[in-house]
Amino acid sequence: MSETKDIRIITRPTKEQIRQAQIDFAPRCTAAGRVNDKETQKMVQYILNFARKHSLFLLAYGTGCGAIEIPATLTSRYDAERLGIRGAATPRQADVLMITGYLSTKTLKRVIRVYEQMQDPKYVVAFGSCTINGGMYFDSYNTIKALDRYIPVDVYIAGCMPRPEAVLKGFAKLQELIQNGNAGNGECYRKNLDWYRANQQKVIKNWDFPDEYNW
Amino acid sequence: MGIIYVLGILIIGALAAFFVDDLNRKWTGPVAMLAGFGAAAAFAFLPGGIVRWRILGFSMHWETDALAGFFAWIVLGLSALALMYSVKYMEGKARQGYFYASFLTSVAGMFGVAVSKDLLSFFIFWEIMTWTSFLLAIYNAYYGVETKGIKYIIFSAIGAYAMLTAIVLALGQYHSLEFSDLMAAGAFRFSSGNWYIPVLLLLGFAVKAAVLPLHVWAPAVYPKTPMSFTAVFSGAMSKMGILGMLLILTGIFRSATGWELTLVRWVLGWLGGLTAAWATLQAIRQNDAKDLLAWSSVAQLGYIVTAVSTGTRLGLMAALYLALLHAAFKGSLFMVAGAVEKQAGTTDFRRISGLIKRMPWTFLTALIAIISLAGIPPLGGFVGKWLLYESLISETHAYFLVILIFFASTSAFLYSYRFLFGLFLGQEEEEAKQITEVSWWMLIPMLALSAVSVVTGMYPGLIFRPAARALESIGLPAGQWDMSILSNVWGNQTDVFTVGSTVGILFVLWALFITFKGKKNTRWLTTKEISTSGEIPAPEDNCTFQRGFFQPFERAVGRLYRSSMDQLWEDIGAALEAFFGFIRKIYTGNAQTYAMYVIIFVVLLILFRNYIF
Amino acid sequence: MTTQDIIRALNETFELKAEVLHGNQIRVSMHKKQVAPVLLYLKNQWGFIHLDHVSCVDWIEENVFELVYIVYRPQDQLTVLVKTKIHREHPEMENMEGFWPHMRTYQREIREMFGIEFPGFEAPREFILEGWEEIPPMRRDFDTRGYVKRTYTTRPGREDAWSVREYITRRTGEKLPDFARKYSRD
Amino acid sequence: MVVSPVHLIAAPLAAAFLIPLLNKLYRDAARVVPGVVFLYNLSVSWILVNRVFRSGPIVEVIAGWKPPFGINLVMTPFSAVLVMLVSFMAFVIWLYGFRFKRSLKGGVVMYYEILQMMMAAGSLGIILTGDLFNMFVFVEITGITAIALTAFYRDRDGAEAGFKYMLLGSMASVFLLLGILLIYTQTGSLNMAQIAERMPAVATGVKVTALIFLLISLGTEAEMFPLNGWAPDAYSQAPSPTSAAFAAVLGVAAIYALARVGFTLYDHGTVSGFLIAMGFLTMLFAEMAAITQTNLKRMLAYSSMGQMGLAMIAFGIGSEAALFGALFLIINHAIIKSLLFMTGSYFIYNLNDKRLRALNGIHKRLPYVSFLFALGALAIVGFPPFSGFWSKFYILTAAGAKQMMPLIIGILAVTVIEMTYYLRVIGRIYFAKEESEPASHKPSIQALVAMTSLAVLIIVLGLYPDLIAGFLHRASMFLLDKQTYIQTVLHLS
Amino acid sequence: MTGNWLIELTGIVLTALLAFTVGMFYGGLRRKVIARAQNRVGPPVYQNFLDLLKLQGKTTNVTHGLMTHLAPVWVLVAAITALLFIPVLHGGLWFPNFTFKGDLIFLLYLMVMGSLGMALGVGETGNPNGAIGVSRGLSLITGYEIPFVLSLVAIMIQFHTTSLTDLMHYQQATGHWIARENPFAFLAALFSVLGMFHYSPFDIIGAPAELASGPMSEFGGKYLGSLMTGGSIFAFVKLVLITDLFLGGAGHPDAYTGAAGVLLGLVELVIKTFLLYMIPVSIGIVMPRFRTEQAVRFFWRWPLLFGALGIIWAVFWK
Repeated sequence: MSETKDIRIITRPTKEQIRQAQIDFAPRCTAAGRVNDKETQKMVQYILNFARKHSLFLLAYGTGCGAIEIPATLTSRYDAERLGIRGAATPRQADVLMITGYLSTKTLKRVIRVYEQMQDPKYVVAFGSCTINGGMYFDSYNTIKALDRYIPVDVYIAGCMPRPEAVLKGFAKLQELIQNGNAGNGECYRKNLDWYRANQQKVIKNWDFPDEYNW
Repeated sequence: MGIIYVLGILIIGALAAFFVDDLNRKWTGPVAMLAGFGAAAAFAFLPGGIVRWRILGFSMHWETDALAGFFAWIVLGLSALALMYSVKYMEGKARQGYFYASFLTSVAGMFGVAVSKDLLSFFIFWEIMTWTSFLLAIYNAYYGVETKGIKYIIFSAIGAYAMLTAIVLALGQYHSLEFSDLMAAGAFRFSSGNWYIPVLLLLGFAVKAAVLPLHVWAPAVYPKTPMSFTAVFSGAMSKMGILGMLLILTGIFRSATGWELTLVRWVLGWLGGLTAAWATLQAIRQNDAKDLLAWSSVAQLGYIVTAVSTGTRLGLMAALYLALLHAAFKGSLFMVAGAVEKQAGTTDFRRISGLIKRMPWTFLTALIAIISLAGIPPLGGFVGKWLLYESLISETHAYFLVILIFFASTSAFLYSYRFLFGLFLGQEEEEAKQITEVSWWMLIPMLALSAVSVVTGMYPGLIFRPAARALESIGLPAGQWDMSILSNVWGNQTDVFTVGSTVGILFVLWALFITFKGKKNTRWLTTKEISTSGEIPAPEDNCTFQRGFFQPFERAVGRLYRSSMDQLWEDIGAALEAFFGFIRKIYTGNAQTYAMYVIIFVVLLILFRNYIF
Repeated sequence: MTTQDIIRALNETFELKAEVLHGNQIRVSMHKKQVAPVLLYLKNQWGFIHLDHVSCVDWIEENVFELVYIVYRPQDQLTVLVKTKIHREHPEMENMEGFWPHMRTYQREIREMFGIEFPGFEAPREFILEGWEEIPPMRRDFDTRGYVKRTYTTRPGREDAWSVREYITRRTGEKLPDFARKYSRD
Repeated sequence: MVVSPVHLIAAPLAAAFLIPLLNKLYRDAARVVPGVVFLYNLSVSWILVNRVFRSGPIVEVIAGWKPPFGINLVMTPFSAVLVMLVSFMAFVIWLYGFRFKRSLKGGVVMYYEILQMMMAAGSLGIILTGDLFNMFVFVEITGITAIALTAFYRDRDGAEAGFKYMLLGSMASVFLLLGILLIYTQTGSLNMAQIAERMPAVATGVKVTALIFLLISLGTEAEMFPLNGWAPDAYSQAPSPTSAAFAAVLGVAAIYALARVGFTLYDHGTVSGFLIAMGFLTMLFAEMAAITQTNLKRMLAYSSMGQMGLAMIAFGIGSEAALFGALFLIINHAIIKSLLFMTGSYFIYNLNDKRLRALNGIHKRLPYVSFLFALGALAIVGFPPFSGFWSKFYILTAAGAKQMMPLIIGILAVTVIEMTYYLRVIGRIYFAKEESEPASHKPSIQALVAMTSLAVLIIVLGLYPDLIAGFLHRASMFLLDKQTYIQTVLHLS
Repeated sequence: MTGNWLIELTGIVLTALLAFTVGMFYGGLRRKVIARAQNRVGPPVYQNFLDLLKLQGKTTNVTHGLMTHLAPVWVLVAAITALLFIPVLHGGLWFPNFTFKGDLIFLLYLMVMGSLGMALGVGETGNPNGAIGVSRGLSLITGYEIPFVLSLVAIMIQFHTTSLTDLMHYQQATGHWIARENPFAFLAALFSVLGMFHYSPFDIIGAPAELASGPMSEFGGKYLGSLMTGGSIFAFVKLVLITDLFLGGAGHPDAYTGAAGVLLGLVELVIKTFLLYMIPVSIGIVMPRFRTEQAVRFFWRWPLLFGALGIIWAVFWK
């Protein structure tokens, strides 16, 4: 109870501090797999990235309230399919993992599993405040507070909940990242697996993942 | 004299196996196997010749013409391989001497049926093969003795005695039992006044060939018999019924037209088609590999019966071709079931799955055999299907029958897949991890039989030519046959060699492509690591979809599944038993009653003496 | 069959103090030993065939858990709240999974979230939480905030969020009572 | 020493009377003497059979009275075959019964052997005699001994069975006597040849009445439906060798007598329909009763009745082929059914339980006996290549020659029933779960020899029926040839 | 067969490429059409190429065993082999490939090969959704194959041939489409086409919401890409088959030859197949999904009746 008294003095960090803290928060890899030194392969990479950015198979993991925004995004009114975004049924086929809202620790386990089962290059779009900093569940004993501690996130879409327009904006950002070769952190996840595993194990109490990382 | 040698080798082998078993159990199987291969070798290398002898005033005539040779090869070849398979399959089982003695005697019976050229020796060998197979059918059946085995023998007896009735009637009428004499006298024609002779004979053959209302014994008995014999049981013995039909119907076929031919085509053809369809529907709902194969055998025999009933060039060729090929692939499939049973202890789909990694060679055999069974092009089974359809469409104009057959054969995909999936695919059981591949003694026969399907897929002419000779030998239309080009009466052709090579080349190319593209980054997972909903299956969980596999299909078929031919026969059997029990009460065990019977009998006799004497 | 009849019947049969809460809601409190007979009585004699809910409240100040069994009669939309209080030390309640099938769910939840034991109740212990090692999280003496701090990494920039309650009390000028302060999350 | 048919009857009779004396001299005489006598009979019949087939029928005159006046014995090829069979079977059954007899006390053995020998003598007498009244006497001898043997165990069931047998047997005797009386009043003769000669002159009414009486009485002995109520009890209660003897000795004699009456005294055409119908009914009801039995010996007894029915059908068809089949069937039946009774008795002896259920899995304890039983069962149902097939096939052929399709189908349908219950028993023996305790009684050497020789016969006759086909053809032709019989007997010189 | 293996090989490659391109574009068009019907803009027409490129460009792939590994190969081989035995244009205009070496019954069986091979691969993954999808798919085959066979048998007996080229020759020579000569058979075949394309209301196999795309659920990356390729070629195969059988095929060697003829023929082919393709597509837009047994029973009712009528028509056709 002693520390509670200290917290009453409220100090707002500066934006610069926040940005610095966020950069230190999770490991960020340069998108190593996609920048090739060979000049001849750059064209190939460009074409592939073009295809990738226009063909995003979306695995919407409807964890929280945000799941309701996905149908709106995909159907006639906002028509995400014109950007090449369409639903995928299983992680094996999907390119984008979309986490829509808060994640309880029990669900986190499944999400990690799903993420690991997706094929490279794979992207994660986190959706809503809850995935960024816990949102309204900031002090819940059973939801995680920051998704990128557990799996690498490419794009955060802020809001509670973000409207479909915001979602589309997020996807546009993702496409931009893909074209530049800055998205898709599967490689990074694999490289920093120990760090991620440590974080995951801290939260997930009954840890029964296979020892080896399965693709 | 080859016939005598073959029979002699088989009988001596049977006796030897019976007695060797008492001396040293280890040698029983090899001795029997030697006898099996010895018989095949004797048949291959010694001239078959003609054997005639007289017994009790009846002449017996055995001859190895081309037809007999064709069927004898089915019998001897399959049996030799099955015996080789038995050596390890039966290892550690009780009563091996009994098993092998019955097996070899049964083979002798089948061989005898194949070479018999008169009805009496045909019948004698037929009966020998029947009761020996009965002894084998009840080998495993600790609980089924009173029901399943008896069902078999009752149906066999009905068939055999129908034959016997026909034989004695024919003997009384024509004073000869030689096929050639009877054929010449027109004994097998429906128009001959003795129309019941061919009908009764066909009834007898129909039982063995498991044609529709008389098929119930086959699904009951095949799964209960040791698998190494079931291979022969289904592969070779049922073909004897086909041989009989062929022999009987020859006279009608030769006459080319006429109402008799139409009758045969309609009745027998539709019976065959209905058998195929019904048995296929039944096979789809089975949950045990052995039951499934048993029903599948019935269905395949239905095709062959339909093919025989056409009596045309393509149809008869289809019958003989399918007879041989069915022996090959169904033989290997039953062997596969036996191998799985031996290694895993059960063939129940609901209790095992995912054996492909444990028994890859067995799976390969099963795959080839199943593809052949389903009639998918590059393998041999397709050729048989092609011949059958072309015959029905272009030669006999049985348009709706062909649809029925096609329905059966399309539905056959369902159980074909179920067999492979149920045993070999799906997630691996944790306790199945220690299952190993069977020994080469069992694999070699299985693979050899599968090889038949592969080779005939490219070169069906290898079977066409002996089959055509066989048909010519009894004066049926055979025609010219190319090595790999099939052609129907309208001149349309299918070149199976081109098909096979195209498929083969493309397959290899694409397989190489898909293997070497991104080979480094391709990871091979276990079947436990499936993607659904992110849950990690516990090691003891098995997610394989095995129960009610074709439930939607069953619902679509609906009411048809509720009726059961088996139940009908069982009801009849129960009613008869009750009736016998009632009749038995005549013998009351009471002396007064018996005395009363005597008095009443006397009185009746005296009263009606003028009518009686 | 009216509300009064039920109240009278309950009062007479079990010597309870039943009362009308709202128009069609009856509240009745009793000793925990009486809960099972009363529920059965309501279910069988009065047609309360549906169990609406079982809820639990942690009255940490009184050192009791209050269990509320809400049963419902569909004919006239009548609800009875059967309340009982059990001691917080070694809390135990009678296992009533046989009364309604879905009683299992509520009991599992209450057992997991409050640690109330139901002797003879053999459902799996893990329900919503996985691998939980602390005291049951819905108890008010569970230090949620401490737990969150220990377990989760929070993104920087939301430190102020921790003192929301403090802000509220300050703004409204309320004073937190002592007992509340004692178990407050701050 | 010159042998004659008389020896065949006289030797066992004499021995039967002498046994009590001999037993005083040598304690085990009762065990040994019958064997010697039967062996003697066997050799005599062998010589006689050869003589008959070489040089025609033998007519033996007793005490110098020539036919038709005296008692005479006639040995035609037909009776010769049966004499041979009965002698052989009697010997084999004695051999088999050796062990059985050892379990009895000395005095009892003596009675048993006396009865057994008298039954054999009576049966041989029925087959050999040419005199109708003489036949009655022999029938009585056989009947009385058989009744005594049925009740041999002197327990309640045995007594009941014996009583039933006695009741029906005595009624049969009465009718036989009545028939003989009627015939005698009309023809004035008891010699069968002479009766046959004079029969056409007799008024039809009387003739038919006499025939009915004869058929009733002989039908009772030959287990014709519905006169065969005695048979199941008698077969199942008699000592085991006796059961075999009932099938192999008594049945043979009875069916012979029936055939003799039908074919010689009367015209075959008169009785043809009756025999076929009654034979079929016998067979049908017997097999239907057999399939519901739970007792092994009763099942075998009903099966015997079925076989007798089939033989009657064959005699009813009456063509040469049918008679051949009938003879073959009688031989087969004697051999196979004896084998079945012998092996079955061993099961019962070991299990102390006559029920079929007790047989479950017995092959582990009595492998050889089980094997023989299975062999016998397969043979009697008529599976090739065993001998049973040929007799059935020949009878069916005969029916087929006359285009009797319903009959053929009927016979075969009944055979399906027969097959069912026999194969069920085989299934029980070999494949059912074992329930009972280990065996205590292995078969004795003598029994093994007896059973094995029968089994060998089954297989040999099955594989090479031509071994006896010649004899049977001659015998069946002679039975049909009534005139030759009359001439041979009456104009002996 | 022209005898020159180089030309033959070129023909095979070109035919496959044609089928691939057209099939992929049809897939894109379908998506576009569905989008327009739903008042959406929809993806570009070339969207399927992008999807395929992306799938082939995946840097990691997983498989569950040899059968799974080879499952796309089965599909592709079946599709291309079937393609090689079907005449694309009327005689002489396009490479004949193996069109004279296989007849309709052979084609009928060949077309099942891919599905069965795929089913085996799906089975090995151990994914229950896949197995359920296979079960449904096989059940559906028993449904739509029957009317299809009925219609094939009808035209076989009507024209006394089982060869596709013969049928095309007939239509070319007389100028009468078989769809006119035997309308019932055409109708039955059309119903089967609905089933063959697995679009609504017969999309029970891969039903995404029920089965997580069913048989496909374990395939990703290059495997899914190959399956997509095979599926596209196969769609073209089915369309060309029906066009050749009933709609007179494409190309007029009597009127035009050379490059212009080929071009015109291809245009005609594309128009015909596209119109044909729009039938299942447009029905799929408006229809909800059948249950499996409903789907199978649907085919066992009206289409079966039409097929039977087709046969009767053929028997009495003069």
